[in-house]
Amino acid sequence: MTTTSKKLETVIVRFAGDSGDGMQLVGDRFTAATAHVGNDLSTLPDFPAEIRAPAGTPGGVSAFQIHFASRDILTPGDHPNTLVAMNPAALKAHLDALEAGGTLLVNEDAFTPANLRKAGYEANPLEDGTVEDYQTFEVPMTTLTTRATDDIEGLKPAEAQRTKNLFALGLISWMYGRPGKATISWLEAKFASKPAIKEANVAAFKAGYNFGDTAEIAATPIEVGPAPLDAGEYRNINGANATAMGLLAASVKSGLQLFFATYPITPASELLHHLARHNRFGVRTVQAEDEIAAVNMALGASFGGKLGVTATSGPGMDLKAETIALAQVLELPLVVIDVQRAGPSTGLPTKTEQSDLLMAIHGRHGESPLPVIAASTPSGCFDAAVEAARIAVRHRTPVILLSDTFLTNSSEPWRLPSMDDLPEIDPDFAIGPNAGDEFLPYLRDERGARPWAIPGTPGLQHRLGGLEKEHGSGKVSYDPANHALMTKLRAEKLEKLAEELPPLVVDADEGAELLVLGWGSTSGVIGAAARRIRGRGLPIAIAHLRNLEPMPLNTGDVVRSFDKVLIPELNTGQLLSLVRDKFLVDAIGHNKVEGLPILAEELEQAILELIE
Amino acid sequence: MTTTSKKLETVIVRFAGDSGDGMQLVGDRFTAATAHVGNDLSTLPDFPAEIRAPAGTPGGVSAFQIHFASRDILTPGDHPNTLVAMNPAALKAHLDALEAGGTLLVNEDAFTPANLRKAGYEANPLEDGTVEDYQTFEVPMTTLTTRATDDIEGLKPAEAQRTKNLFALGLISWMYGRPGKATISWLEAKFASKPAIKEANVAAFKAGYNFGDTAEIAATPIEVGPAPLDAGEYRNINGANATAMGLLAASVKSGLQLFFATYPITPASELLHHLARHNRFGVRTVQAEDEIAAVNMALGASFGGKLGVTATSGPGMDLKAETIALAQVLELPLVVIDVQRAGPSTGLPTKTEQSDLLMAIHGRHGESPLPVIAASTPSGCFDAAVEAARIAVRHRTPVILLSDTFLTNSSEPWRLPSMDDLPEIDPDFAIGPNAGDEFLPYLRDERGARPWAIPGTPGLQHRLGGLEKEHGSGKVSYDPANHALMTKLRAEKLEKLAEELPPLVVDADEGAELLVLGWGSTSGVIGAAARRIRGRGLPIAIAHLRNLEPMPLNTGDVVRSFDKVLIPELNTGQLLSLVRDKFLVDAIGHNKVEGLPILAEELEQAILELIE
Amino acid sequence: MSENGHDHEHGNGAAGTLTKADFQSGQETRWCPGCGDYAILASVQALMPELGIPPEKTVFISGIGCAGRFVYYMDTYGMHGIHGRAPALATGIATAREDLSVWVVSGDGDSLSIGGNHLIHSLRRNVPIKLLLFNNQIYGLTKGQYSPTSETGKITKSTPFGSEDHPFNPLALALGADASFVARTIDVEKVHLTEVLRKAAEHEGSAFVEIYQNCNVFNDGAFDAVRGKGGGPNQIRLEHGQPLRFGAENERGVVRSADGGLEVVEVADVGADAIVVHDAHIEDPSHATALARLADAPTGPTPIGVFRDVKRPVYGAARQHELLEAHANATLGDLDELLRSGDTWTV
Amino acid sequence: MSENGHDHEHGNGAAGTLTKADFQSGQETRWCPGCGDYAILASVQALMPELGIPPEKTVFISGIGCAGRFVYYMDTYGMHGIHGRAPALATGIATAREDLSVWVVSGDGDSLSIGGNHLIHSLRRNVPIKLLLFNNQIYGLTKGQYSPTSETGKITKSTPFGSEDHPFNPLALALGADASFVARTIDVEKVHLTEVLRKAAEHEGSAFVEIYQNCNVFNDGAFDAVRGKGGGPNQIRLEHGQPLRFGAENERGVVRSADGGLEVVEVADVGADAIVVHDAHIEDPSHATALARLADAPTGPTPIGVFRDVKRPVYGAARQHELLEAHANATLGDLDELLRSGDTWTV
Ligand SMILES: Cc1ncc(C[n+]2csc(CCOP(=O)(O)OP(=O)(O)O)c2C)c(N)n1
Ligand SMILES: Cc1ncc(C[n+]2csc(CCOP(=O)(O)OP(=O)(O)O)c2C)c(N)n1
Ligand code: SF4
Ligand code: SF4
Ligand SMILES: [Mg+2]
Ligand SMILES: [Mg+2]
Repeated sequence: MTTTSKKLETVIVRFAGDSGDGMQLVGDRFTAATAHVGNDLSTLPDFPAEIRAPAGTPGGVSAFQIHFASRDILTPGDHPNTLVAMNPAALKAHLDALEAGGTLLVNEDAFTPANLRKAGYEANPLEDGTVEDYQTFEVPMTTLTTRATDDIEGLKPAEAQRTKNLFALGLISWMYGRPGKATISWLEAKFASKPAIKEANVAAFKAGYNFGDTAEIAATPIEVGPAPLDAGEYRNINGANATAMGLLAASVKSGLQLFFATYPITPASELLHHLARHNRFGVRTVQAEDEIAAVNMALGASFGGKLGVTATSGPGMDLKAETIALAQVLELPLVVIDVQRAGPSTGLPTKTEQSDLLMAIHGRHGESPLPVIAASTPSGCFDAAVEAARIAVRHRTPVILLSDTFLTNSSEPWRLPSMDDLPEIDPDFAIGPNAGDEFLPYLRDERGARPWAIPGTPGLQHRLGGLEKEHGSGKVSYDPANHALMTKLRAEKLEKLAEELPPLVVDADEGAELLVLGWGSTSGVIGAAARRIRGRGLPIAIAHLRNLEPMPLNTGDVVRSFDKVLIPELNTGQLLSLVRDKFLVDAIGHNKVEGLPILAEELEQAILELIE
Repeated sequence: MTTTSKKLETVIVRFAGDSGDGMQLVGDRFTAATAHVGNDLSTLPDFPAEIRAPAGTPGGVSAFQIHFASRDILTPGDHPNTLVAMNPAALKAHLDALEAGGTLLVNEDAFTPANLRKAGYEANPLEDGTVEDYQTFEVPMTTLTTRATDDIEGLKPAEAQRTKNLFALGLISWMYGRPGKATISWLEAKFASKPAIKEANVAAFKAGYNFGDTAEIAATPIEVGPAPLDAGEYRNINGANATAMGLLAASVKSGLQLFFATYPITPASELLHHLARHNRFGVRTVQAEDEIAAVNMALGASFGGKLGVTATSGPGMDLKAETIALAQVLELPLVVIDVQRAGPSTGLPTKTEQSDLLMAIHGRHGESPLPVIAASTPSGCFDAAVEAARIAVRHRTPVILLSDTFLTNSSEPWRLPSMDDLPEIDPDFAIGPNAGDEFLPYLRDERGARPWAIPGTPGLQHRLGGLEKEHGSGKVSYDPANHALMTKLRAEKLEKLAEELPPLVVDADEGAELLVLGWGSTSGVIGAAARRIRGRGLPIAIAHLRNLEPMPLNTGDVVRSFDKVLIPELNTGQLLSLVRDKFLVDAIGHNKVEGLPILAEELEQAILELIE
Repeated sequence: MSENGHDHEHGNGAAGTLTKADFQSGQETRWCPGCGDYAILASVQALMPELGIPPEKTVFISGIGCAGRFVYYMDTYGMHGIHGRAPALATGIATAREDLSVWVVSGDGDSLSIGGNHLIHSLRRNVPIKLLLFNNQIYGLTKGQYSPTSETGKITKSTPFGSEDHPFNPLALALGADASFVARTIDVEKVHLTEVLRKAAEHEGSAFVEIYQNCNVFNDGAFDAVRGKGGGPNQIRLEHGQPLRFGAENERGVVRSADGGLEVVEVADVGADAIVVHDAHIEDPSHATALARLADAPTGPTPIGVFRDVKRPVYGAARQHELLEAHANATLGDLDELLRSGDTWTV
Repeated sequence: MSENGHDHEHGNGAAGTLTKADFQSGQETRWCPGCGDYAILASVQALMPELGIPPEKTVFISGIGCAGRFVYYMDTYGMHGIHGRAPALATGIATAREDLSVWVVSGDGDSLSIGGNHLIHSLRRNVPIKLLLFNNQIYGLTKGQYSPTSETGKITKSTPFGSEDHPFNPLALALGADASFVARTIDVEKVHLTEVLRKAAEHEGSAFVEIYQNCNVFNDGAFDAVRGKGGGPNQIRLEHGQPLRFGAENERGVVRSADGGLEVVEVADVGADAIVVHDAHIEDPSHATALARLADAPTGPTPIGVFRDVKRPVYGAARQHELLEAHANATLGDLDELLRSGDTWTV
């Protein structure tokens, strides 16, 4: 029995098991407990494209990684310190990621010859030396779980065994000193209507916890103290939920009912699932017949004076392109959210990538420029959504908001803003004539924006449409000079927006010659890599673009003021192209297209190669 | 009576009248006669978006311009030397274009108060000095036509009047010494089944001709001798027809049946209308329910071993994007033709623009690179179509072929190639195992292309699909490293194609410091402007890109070897962006988005500003 | 004062004081002379004031095509969208704004070719929009290709050897999609068209109205058997509660056939009592479908009028009511509360 | 030798020597344990050799969804396309290659939501493809949103307060689009399913088959009233030429109702002679439509079997024949000639 514990600043744990093993649930609960301890944290769920991929095979493994620390952290971490593998397939799929000498916890019971075969092992890795460089604990989790639950009335053996994930959670909770109370009350609430299942889950959890505590396992418990976060109220949030909250905030702030029309697609559907519940805020969600219908419905609602929003992932963006171009010519507010996933085509639908940037900017016929912004962190999705709505409403334009699979699924603590502090969004509807006693629907204001006159407003009847419109009057016009003028005026809306944007902020060390410039979800890893570089005493500069089109006015000056510019992206170099084109700077890409985030060590390495 | 005539090297004539006035027919016939004379020529039809736009209004005017010469010419010309205006609206819409002191021929009868009002004239322009700087001939065409046809039996007065376009044609034919015989036989064939109409048209034509000849008009007939064209057999052809012929040639050369599926859209529909007639070559045309269906049908046919082709214009390209990305991952041959029109959205559907270039390259989610090529001249559409099909078939990839409204409608003499001289296109179907006794559908050849095994081939059954595929085996693979590899291999197909491309040819004068680099339909005007610059004794270099993605390997060297690079485009700078991004060259754009081609004088001016 | 500077003295919408002029945008009409679209426009502009809905509460939505230009000529709110998507645009507007009267104008290509899916989905949902299908059995705006309602074998620019497609029966398709209101009328039959559109306007939910519209340039005379002079005897005019009799002397009628459909007979042969009495309100769409199938093409006796008019829940209406109320009452405080619900902690 | 290295001794396709194994790709099936898709796959793989079409002449096309994975498990030529577009892909293949047997496998979301337009157009054209709709009344692959066949009020991830949409009746929709072959069967009814698919295979032209498929993860039990143990008495089994009787003791039957539809009665109440005799070959689709309307949802007595099976011209077939011949005979010389037809001149 040991009561001493080891203090660590930062820890990475990964749970891996069959899709049916409940790894995501375990991860979620561990995250909740970790948040309660006051750690900073970041998570990364990772699951297969199938609903229930074949049991026992590496393709069917579902995993969840959490990085938590007593200081602030920026990514879900590179290599787990501890890996929980519920079966041979999980071991096969994830052992490579475990840090050298790391802790490995396996469910020994699952290492049967049949399971080994399904996982593709010829010999038992627990016996043939495969795991000998790790601190391995072989725990008969199935047996222990069965034993812990065998006197529960009305529980079937299969049900009993299914709670072994809670055993693992209990054990890991003990190992990292996470309190069990919250988990237990959550289980009690969740399974309130199924007493036997509830009891079994609680018993399995406790058994796992006690298994550690009673020193049946020779591991030292680890303590990770609270992180010195800014004072405030916190919750844990993932990108999908943060985006939903941001849209709600924009709706309440603007007084515009949120009209969210979409067609299900992984991973964007999560946003629909979140918003559909918020009828209390008057959110109108519509599951349309397809993506084209969805964006048209949202645009129709915008014409009707609502906050029209649609969301999708890659393939759905292709389909919405024609209507986005229509919205661009109608100059109506519209928010289009693209939760990027790994492509092209159907690709790897549950994996992450940042490869829709150039499509967002150029993916429509004709000259059809519009604002493109990108969220950078899970909780930052809130601000990005508010910002997208604000630009759309104030500048009367469709806005594309880029998110991605990683941001959507990953979670982190979020210091809750107060809604009062958010800037107002004034829809500023047209209510009367704007040119003597005439109403000119394409008369522009100082932002280049035209009036938003909604049906029901007497006397402002007008007709919009995709044929080129005459400046001012908005009548159909085939006049060559007018087309040139309107093309210019539409482009100028972006220039005027750029003038309103805050400058690109550079976090530069004295003497830094290399700028690492990012956008979107690489924000965390760029920060983490910079920290490592700085830890080595080397100077570096980093900057992150939220506005990709238009970019802040100082972007050119920033990139030109460094000897080297490195642009890490989960694509083959899309921001890279933009920077080269716009600023004629010979920037260098660090590109990864594996469906997974860049690791801090990978980026550190890339940086070192450039500055050494 | 005068029999002397004036010799000119080059002449530009524009016919303008109501949509119902038959200006396109007159233009076509004049072109045919001009071709027979042996002139080089170039034409530009220009018509409204409506079927029969409101009679008598400037919006309803239809026009046809022809440029012909006793030397080779490159564009339909900037300013007509002679304008035929059939009514006040036509005068209003086109007088500005007429060269200073040019010849103006009006149908005096049409200048009634009602017509003047519809055209927006407060006073009669024939009387208030508006036309006094031109050599104006006021001819009572309606009256003369009526008189010429009044003894034709069974002809209604309205029918008689409708032939006044032939009167105008006759007069202009006399004026420029075009023989009448071909026109008369054409009329006789065309109206063979309607004798009264036939007689009337012929009579009107002769009346116009004789009106000039009998010196009722004080104009000097003009002689434009034959151009010294290369020896060979010629025909006149527009871009739509040349594209159709190119696709037929690719079909016959490859032995692949042409499967052309499309959805009607202006101006791409012309291609369907042409191809639908060629059942003699086994062409299968399908009018699908929409653009998405069309591209899927073509792709399905490709899977079945046909030459799958689809064509559309801007809005339809948006809709096809998702399927093009699928084809890119399936690595099947597919030709997608985009006849660009002025956008964005519905825009100016009958006008020209080059604003789909960046969409062609980037307009799909994910990393989805594919070859993009562009036709440069009406007759050049033939070669471009053959080339697109050849690349698609040999490299197993979708190819986007960019054309535009101008190329589609414009015509020029074409020296007919012999089909025997065209290079073979070998579909090289897979007929057996390619890896021992296995068939690996994603095993690549030296071009990076995979085998094309078509249904019906025993033993080669395989499944394609949009989920990422394992290198070699083609099985579904979610492996991160494999996705990175496949992304790279798909991109490398373009690099390998680039190695096969002929180098970019530069036509440079000694000491030239400025390169004018173009793509697509600006080819003619760039040549014409260069000729003017050279005419001034100034040195210049020009080059034209047919392959936009990938570009010829020497492109970077070419653009870097000049002090200045000017890129004229009918957009806001799309090739410009590509050149800046790829080669970090601070090129300069000359951009026009008015739905009309760039004029030689405009480009000449832009060049002079840069080299003076 | 609307965009065109046209003066709306009656723009405040008090019903009864509205006139046809209040619905005319004054923008120059750009259809070919003689096009059937003119007649429809005139009838619609005349009907609107009678409905008592002011122009500012009326929205016309269209896709692309000759028919689609309709919206520019109505001095209401309007949107000329993209090809085929008008029902989706209209669904957005009608769902978001239940206080508006939303109309869709569309051609046979727009609605049935590229837009077929949005059409059937809006009908099954019973979205409160009025869908007017200007069926001229041809693509007008793109200059004369065949459409999904063109007869098999049709020779057009895109089918010089005749089309191979079997055409849709638009009403049968709409009924297959559970449309709650289905009707047919004819461009130049002003009284009939007005009556049908009035009923469509009164119907709660989607109303689908096929209008035979002559395209005199690319498909002249397609409806001659039932349209204009001489067409009358072939019109089987549907009146709820009336026997299905027609012909110059009402000498012909419709009876149920042995195999479950309907067929045309001489009344003299079967007796007046055997003639089916039309009932537009039957829940089961079988009767309306059989009527639609009586004439797959308008080349002989062809029913016009209201085939089906039944009540079923209107999409969105009830919920949007609640949501609007919730939205009006939602405060920033509620949002603060929502953010703070569930697991939170304080540092 | 196919991609998976599976040995096809009988790959040369001589009918009769084919076995089920010839149609199994050997790729690991990735549906949830217990999913109805397994039963359909097994039945299809067993039926294929009986049809006598060799695997290399067979093509399976799918869109995206759980159902869409079907193609990977068939050792035929196959394409897993994009969401909703399988009928269009299949139209391309079937039109280009009339020598192939082309099958489409699709879910209710894939076929009826995003893909509705391609579905109805392929049916009206009568493209020679067999369309299998795996209707589980839910979106499986995207993890449980409601679909266009889900019942109104359905609570799902996307509709926590119940869906507002009225569902499609897929067969009525197909009939509205003039489908020449329309049938329904059930995943686990191996004999019935096989028989229906065999008839679909034999039908010339489009065959549309709705298969009730249980999604035991997101919509378990949706078809319990007609499926599996105890479902039998609710199955109205359609047999051409047989009276429409059903029930545990055949005690119930179907008669024509006064308003033109069909209704369920106790045979004892009306007498056996009053029961409608099923005729799948009636040209007029009214009878089949009334049958489809008999049960808008499978919650009570529900017809299964072939509703309609009529002959009408098959899209593309005749013309493609001519074209292929023309193509085979076309020479470069013909093309030279074409280019030189019309106005040419020599310099
Ligand atoms: C995406 C897209 N595809 C094609 C077109 C071209 N287009 C415009 S209208 C039209 C069809 C016109 O026919 P219909 O809908 O019957 O209307 P009509 O002109 O006969 O009134 C087509 C194909 C387009 N504008 N957009
Ligand atoms: C363009 C596009 N939109 C959305 C999706 C996401 N998606 C994949 S399958 C599917 C629907 C699945 O339901 P269904 O067709 O009924 O098939 P099932 O999984 O139930 O067999 C959706 C919405 C996609 N892949 N592509
Ligand atoms: S083309 Fe036909 S439908 Fe279009 S405006 Fe002319 S007559 Fe009317
Ligand atoms: S989610 Fe449903 S339909 Fe999909 S595989 Fe699982 S059980 Fe089958
Ligand atoms: Mg039409
Ligand atoms: Mg489904």
